[in-house]
Amino acid sequence: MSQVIQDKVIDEKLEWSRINADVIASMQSPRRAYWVALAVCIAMLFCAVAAEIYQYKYGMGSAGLNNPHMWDMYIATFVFWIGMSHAGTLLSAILHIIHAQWRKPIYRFAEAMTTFSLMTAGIFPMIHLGRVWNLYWVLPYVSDRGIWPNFRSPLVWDAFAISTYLSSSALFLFIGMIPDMAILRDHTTGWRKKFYGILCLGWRGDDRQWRNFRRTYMLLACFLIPLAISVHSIVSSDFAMSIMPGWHITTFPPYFVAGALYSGCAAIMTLFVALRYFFRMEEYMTLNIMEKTCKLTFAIAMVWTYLNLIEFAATWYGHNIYDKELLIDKATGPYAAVFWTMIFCGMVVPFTLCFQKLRRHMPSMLVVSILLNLGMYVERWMIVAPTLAMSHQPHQWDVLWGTVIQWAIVFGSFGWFGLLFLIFVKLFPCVSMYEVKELCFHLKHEIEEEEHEKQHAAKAKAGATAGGGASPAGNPGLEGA
Amino acid sequence: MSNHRLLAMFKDFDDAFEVVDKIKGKALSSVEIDDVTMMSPIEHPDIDEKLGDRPSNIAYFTLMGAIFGVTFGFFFLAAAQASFLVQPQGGKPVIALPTNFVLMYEMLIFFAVWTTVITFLGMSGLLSRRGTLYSEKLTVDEIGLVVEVSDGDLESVKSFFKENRALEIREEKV
Amino acid sequence: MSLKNILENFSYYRRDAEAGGHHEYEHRFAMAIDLDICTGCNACSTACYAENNLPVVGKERFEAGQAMHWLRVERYWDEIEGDYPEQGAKMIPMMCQQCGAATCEPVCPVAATYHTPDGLNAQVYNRCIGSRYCSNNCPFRVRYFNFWSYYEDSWPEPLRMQLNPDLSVRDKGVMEKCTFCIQRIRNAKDKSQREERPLVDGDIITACAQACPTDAIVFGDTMDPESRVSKAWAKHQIHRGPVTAKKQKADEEIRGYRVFDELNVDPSVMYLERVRDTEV
Amino acid sequence: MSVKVNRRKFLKMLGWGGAGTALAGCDMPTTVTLEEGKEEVVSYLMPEEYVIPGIGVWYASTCTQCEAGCGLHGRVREGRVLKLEGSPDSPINHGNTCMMGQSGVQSHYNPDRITAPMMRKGGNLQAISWEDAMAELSKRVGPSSGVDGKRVGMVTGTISGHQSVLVSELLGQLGSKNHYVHEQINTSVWRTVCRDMLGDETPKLNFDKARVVLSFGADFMGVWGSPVHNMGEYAKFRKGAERGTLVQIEPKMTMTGANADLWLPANPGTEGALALGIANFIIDRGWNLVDVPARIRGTLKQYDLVTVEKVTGIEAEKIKRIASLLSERSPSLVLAGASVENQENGYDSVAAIMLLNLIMGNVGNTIGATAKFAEASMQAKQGGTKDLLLLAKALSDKKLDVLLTYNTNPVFTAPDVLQVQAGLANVGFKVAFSMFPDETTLSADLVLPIHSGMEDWGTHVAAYQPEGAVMGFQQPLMEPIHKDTRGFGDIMLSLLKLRGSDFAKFDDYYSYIQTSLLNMPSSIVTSTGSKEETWNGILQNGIVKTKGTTTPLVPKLVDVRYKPAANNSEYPMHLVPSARLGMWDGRHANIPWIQEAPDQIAKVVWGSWAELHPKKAAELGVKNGDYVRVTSASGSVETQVYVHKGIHPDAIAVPVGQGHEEYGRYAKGRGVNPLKILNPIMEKRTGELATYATRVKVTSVHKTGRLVKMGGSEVQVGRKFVRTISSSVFQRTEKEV
Amino acid sequence: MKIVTLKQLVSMSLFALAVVLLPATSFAELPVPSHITPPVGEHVGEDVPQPIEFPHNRHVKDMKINCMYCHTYARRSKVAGIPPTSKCMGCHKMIATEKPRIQKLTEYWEKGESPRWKKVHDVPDYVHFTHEKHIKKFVFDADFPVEDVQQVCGLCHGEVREMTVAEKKKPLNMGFCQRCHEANGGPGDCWKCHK
Repeated sequence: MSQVIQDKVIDEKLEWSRINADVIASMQSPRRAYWVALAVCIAMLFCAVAAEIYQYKYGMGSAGLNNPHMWDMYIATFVFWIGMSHAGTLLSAILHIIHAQWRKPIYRFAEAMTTFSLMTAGIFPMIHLGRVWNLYWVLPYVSDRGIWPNFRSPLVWDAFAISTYLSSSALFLFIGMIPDMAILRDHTTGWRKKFYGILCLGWRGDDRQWRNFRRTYMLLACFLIPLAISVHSIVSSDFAMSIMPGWHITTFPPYFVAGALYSGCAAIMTLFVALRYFFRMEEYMTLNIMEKTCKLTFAIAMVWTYLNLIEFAATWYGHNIYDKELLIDKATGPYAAVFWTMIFCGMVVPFTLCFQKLRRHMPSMLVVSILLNLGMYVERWMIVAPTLAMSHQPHQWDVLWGTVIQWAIVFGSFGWFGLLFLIFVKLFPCVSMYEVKELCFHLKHEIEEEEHEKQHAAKAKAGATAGGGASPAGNPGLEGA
Repeated sequence: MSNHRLLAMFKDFDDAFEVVDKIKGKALSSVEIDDVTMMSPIEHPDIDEKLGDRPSNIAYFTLMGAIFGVTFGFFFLAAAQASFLVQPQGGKPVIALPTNFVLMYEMLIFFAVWTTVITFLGMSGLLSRRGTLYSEKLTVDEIGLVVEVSDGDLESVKSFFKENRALEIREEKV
Repeated sequence: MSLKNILENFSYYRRDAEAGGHHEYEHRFAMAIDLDICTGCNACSTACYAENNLPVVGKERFEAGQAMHWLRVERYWDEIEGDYPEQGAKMIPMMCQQCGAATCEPVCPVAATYHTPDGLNAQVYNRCIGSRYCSNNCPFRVRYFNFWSYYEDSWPEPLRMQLNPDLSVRDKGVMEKCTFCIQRIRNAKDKSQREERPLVDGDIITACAQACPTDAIVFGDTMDPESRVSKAWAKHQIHRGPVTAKKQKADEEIRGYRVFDELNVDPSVMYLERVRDTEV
Repeated sequence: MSVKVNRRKFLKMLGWGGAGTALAGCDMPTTVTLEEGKEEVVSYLMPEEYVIPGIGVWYASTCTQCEAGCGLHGRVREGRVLKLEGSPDSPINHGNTCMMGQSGVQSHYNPDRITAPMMRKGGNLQAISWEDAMAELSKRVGPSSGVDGKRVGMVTGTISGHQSVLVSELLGQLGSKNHYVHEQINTSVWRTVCRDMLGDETPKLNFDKARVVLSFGADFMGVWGSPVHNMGEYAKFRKGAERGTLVQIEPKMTMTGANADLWLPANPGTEGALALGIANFIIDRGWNLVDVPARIRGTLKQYDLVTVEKVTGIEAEKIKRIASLLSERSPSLVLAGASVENQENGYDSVAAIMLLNLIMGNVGNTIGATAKFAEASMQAKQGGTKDLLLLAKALSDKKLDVLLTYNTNPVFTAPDVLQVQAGLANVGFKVAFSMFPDETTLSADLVLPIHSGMEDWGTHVAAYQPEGAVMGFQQPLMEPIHKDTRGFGDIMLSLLKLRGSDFAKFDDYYSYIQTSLLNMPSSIVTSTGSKEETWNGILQNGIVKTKGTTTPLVPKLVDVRYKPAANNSEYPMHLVPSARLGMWDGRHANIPWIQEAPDQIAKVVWGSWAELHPKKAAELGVKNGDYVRVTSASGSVETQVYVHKGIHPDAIAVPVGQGHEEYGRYAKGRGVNPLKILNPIMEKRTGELATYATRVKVTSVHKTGRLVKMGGSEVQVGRKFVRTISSSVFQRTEKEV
Repeated sequence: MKIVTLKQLVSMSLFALAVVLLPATSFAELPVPSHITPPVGEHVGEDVPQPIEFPHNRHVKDMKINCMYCHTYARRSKVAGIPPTSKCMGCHKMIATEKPRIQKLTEYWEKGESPRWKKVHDVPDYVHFTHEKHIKKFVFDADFPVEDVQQVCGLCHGEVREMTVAEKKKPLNMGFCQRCHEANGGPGDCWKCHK
């Protein structure tokens, strides 16, 4: 079999009308597991809401925070969700720019994941604020009191970066969905028809629209990539701009970006398996796509591993005593178990992705991807907590494991994300229909072309054989010797 | 003057492109290639080649948005900092350039993205009224070709359509 | 107009700490704490509780690490091989060091902490939104956060009547820290203005310095060359500003030092090394 | 304005809103709604010229938190006392305060103060009116009560000044000689030795003249004598032309020990042997500045280095070094404190220690005479634990019908074996004059709530008078917070008036002390100016300087019959019921600031703990936070362990002050009281309770918890927060410039 | 260095707005002292019933008593202070003793109690405001005639001479203070006013 056929990510012979029908059907009647997942998410969210109400009423002390641990899991979780949001951009923008066709069936949910994990992430700084009712003070607005936010603070950068990223990625997601909205408008009934009729903004699919669409989509993709990188660099600045050991590290921005892409890819793998099952998407989310995702994840995992080791090495060779002792404490101190979990899940587990059999085995991939995510979560925690626990001032050393309130909120954030995501995939096609059509169209042509060439080559070969033993490219003399 | 609009539906792109080629080749008096609009469920890569050079100017607006964002960013921040008297912090200057660069960068992207999107909505005729010449099959797998013609060329265009296996032809008066 | 302002005063707005800062300091309050005569008796800390409306948090919250002692007397043991700490314990009163180039200031998202013309590290309680970044970025860990509404149960009637009306009682969600007794500074300034005379050394004394049974804490203005604290700083060869080659001590054996001077934060508290007679 | 006008009138509190009282500074939501007409403003009725709302006024007074008698300045604003500072005029504290003095306001504003008289009815204390209370009192101790004066007793803490006069008068009137003065934290043995060997109970200790201070367990900066004064002197001792060297020998590191240049734990109870060993070595080398009679020489001979090393556990090399230090850097000052005094052999050990002062010629040099207040009846009556034993005996022997208690809490401090609580049942009528519902107060039949030190008038003559004989003057800093409390002096006066006396002419205690102070004979004060001026001067200074009487010291060597404590195999460990500045004997346990203030050494808050040496902890298999049971022959307590090296391996220190069964919300039911398990061992020569002589065994109870203490790391991990240089460098860089 | 900024633009526009929105008042207003740029802002106060309905108008307008005669602490302390009852009684032992309000006051005096006045003008607890400094700057240091002090007081307290019991006429919020501080060169340091 040829390379194209062997690698083909989708059956090119899919009827276009079937693509429409399948995707629409999936939105209307998912498997029961979907509803179970939805219920679980709501329950999780409920825990978090209850915990947050308590915390709001009584103060941050209920989260168990204390003098050295002014930040803890909330910020770690914030970084985790921000990180996860990078996968959508990666799959959709970067792979779009480099024309990787296989992204097409799965980029939609990855982008949705971006938006929703950003929405989850954005909540955490609020939950974590002591006086959240004054949150708007972070925004630059003209006030007769003559006061402004402090633009020097990385937290204000965060506010700028997150709002830019959230609006841009939401727009990117929306723009990319317009042609699909038109499909849904044309092929659904009832409220859905009206709903999509509004959202498709009057898309007809004429050449002018397609042309501008392509241009816009490309421009947005181009902006989204540096934006995504800047967002996570800025999040890393929350730490890197400080003076604390274990935070004030030059490699933090790229390290964070790599970590973000890593956790994002891992999350895509998880959701890939889940959606494929929930919505019976086996034909669209094919194993070949999974394989490619796995390979990409592996590559990024290695980048992250490298940067992580570089960070350790830099700390070690930098010989700043505070940093160095902290590193030793991380590996041997009270957080050692967590630290080694991070090393195992982040650096060792990805090697399972080298095995094709495992890559094509969905349950294994579910487990692996969850392990990778766990590794990435504890990585964030390992950034935030040990520095606070063992910073410059030994008198204030303390180890914190958080209270029920804190855990409930962190746990519930997964429910919140899941809820948003599950509602999204129920309302909007999680597979981009028009792009799958494009994919089939191009694939068909490539295969035709290839077959054409093959026939051509076969003919030429036949001709050459018929024409005698003379080989124009060969060097019989040498070969004979 | 063109006073008719015709919509023809085709099974695949090749049929539609043949019609376009014919319209280009025959040089009908009232039909220019610019009068032809092609509607499709996906974007065919050769569409530009076939329909001729139809520019899209979104990028210029994006550039404008970006430039505005970065300049506004700097002056907005600097003005706020210079008028906010409680800025002596950590021994840093009042107008702190490194931080402003970071925020300018964000504002560049913010404004660029929004201008791009707004321009896109305007330029591609979204949010405007749809003509009646539309078929729901366009979002399945059929290709539509809309041609604006005058009375004289109406029949010849129709015949092109039929010759090229048009599945359906609709017509409306302008 | 703003534009004009920016352009005309650009260089002024660009002055940083190394260039002398954009501040025209009126005072630079500082301390000198002699660890040789500091006995670690805790009078300063209690005086601070009394002066600054510090809440008593109770056992459970103390255990959770949520105590609010702006001034804490840290006690360290020697890392020794022998059976006994023959040179006693090491005590150090640790409060906000009012750093000249404070790391807590630039990270506050709402500018609730900033540097005053008195050289103090101000915390504006009612501006604080509780992001707690400042505390995270403080190498001395001397910023305390109101994790709970402490005022609700710290001062049952009639204890409440003891509260000092010269400063706020803080509610939950607000960061707070040692202010070098800003209310005393303010009162002393008001008094000197009322009496139409300049502020002199000794007009202001912080609660801790006033209580100290051994007078180990000396408080004053380093801009006043005649003040006791200026003289102590000069005698012990500690200079304001980040440590540069020029500003290094000429004699390393002179006792003055600032904690974490190597971090270049320019603390306003000079400690004098503890002395032990090693010959006995 | 006439002197006679009761000044309290002007101290009326302003309303809360009076002048910008800050409460709950940052309430949510942030949009502060300042509703009009919600807060009240109350104006003064008739203010003094100098009282301005919004500006604090300082009044002078005297601290009543312990017996040292420090001068205070109280900041009063809008009629409320806000802050206490030391009075710079006071020769005792020179403007400084300790944490107890600082917490005076919390004692005064304490939420658990008794607000009304209470009477035991049907087994329970019930609130009654003052009229009823006074009627009851009159019924029981009045002339018509038929009470036998000899069967009336009074227990107080250290008492002085006019209060003391009134108490003596009252007891005299009744014909009682049973005045028990009980102080758990005392220097009784030291005082006795000083009396015997120097001729003065409270000689002046000139720390500033000493080049070396050798302290055997005297926590002079913490709970020994006059701590604030001593700390001031200590600073001078360190800052003098030559930095003084402090050597501390004690079983458990106290705050003073923490500041020592050399800290050593001798085997508990053998400090006397160590002192004798040092003396022997000095005399052997001929370093002594004063000759020693042959008989004493003979005793000393037994204490050669080898023996002493064996007995005390202190290396011979170290003993030599201490001895040579005393001789090289004379004059020195040698002190003895609780851990030495309160042993069975306390007197002899202290005498042995005092011997060092004598042979090194310190007497008259670093130890001088003090001025005594000329009027003996107003001098401080100092107490100890001897009176506690006497009281316990009187109680069990049913020798008392009426017992008055004031300013002391014997039910809390007495060991269980003395059965004070049970003995009180034998007393027909018990009256407690108290601010707080502590153990003793709640055992009483009649509880009379008294004013706090910030509400009452008073005079205090400190026991230790370092600079001339002064009387501390205490004036109210504000109106009484509770309307149903009365001054102790006022109650005493009305009791005295029951039988009619010279005191009938005084309306109240205020007029009594005012008249008394203004009419002091010229032998006591030199009065200048009018009475009004004098009185204003007293009000302003908070101090009355008097002509004291000074008698020179007469050093006298006494025979030392020192005998080390015997070993005890069943109870191998020594219990150290340590006290600290702040908690004192437990009287401040209900002050939240004191509870929250960490112990100076262990840094533990809000509870009890037991200090153990790492060696011992390893033997027992316990670590920080684990619970151990400390058992003596008289009982046991269970508490958490704090392990550190600042303690003798054979000693376990359990701090005194916690373990209240009553008292207020902050103290009650918190921690354990080591005093309860003390064995009834007496110091042989003085009859004091030997509180440090109890032997215990320690067992792990295999339970663990988190020790609530301040501080994460116990060491600096090389971070150089506290840097140390050697004295010689210091001498070179700072003293010789 | 003259800084005209966004902030001032805003305050100017607010001022303009206030001018437009202000109802045209016909009665003679207090003149604004020429050396002060007045603070801008209006507030509609509530009626606060007081224990004694003290007629400010009678004392200020009719009797021409200086503000600082009664509020004597204003120039010496941060609070202006409610006059002590002894001050009231100084006059009212003789004057107008038959009036019910005065009788009520006398009743208080004889009982030895102070009336419990309701606070009308207040700043939040975290604000340090001092009357003393404002009076020093705008009256004594500016050589402003002390007898006209009500013009200065009126900038923040409104036309008290027209009121019986005091009514809040100015917002007394941070914007109000801030604009005046900028216009009159008051301190811009947070800790000058926040505690």
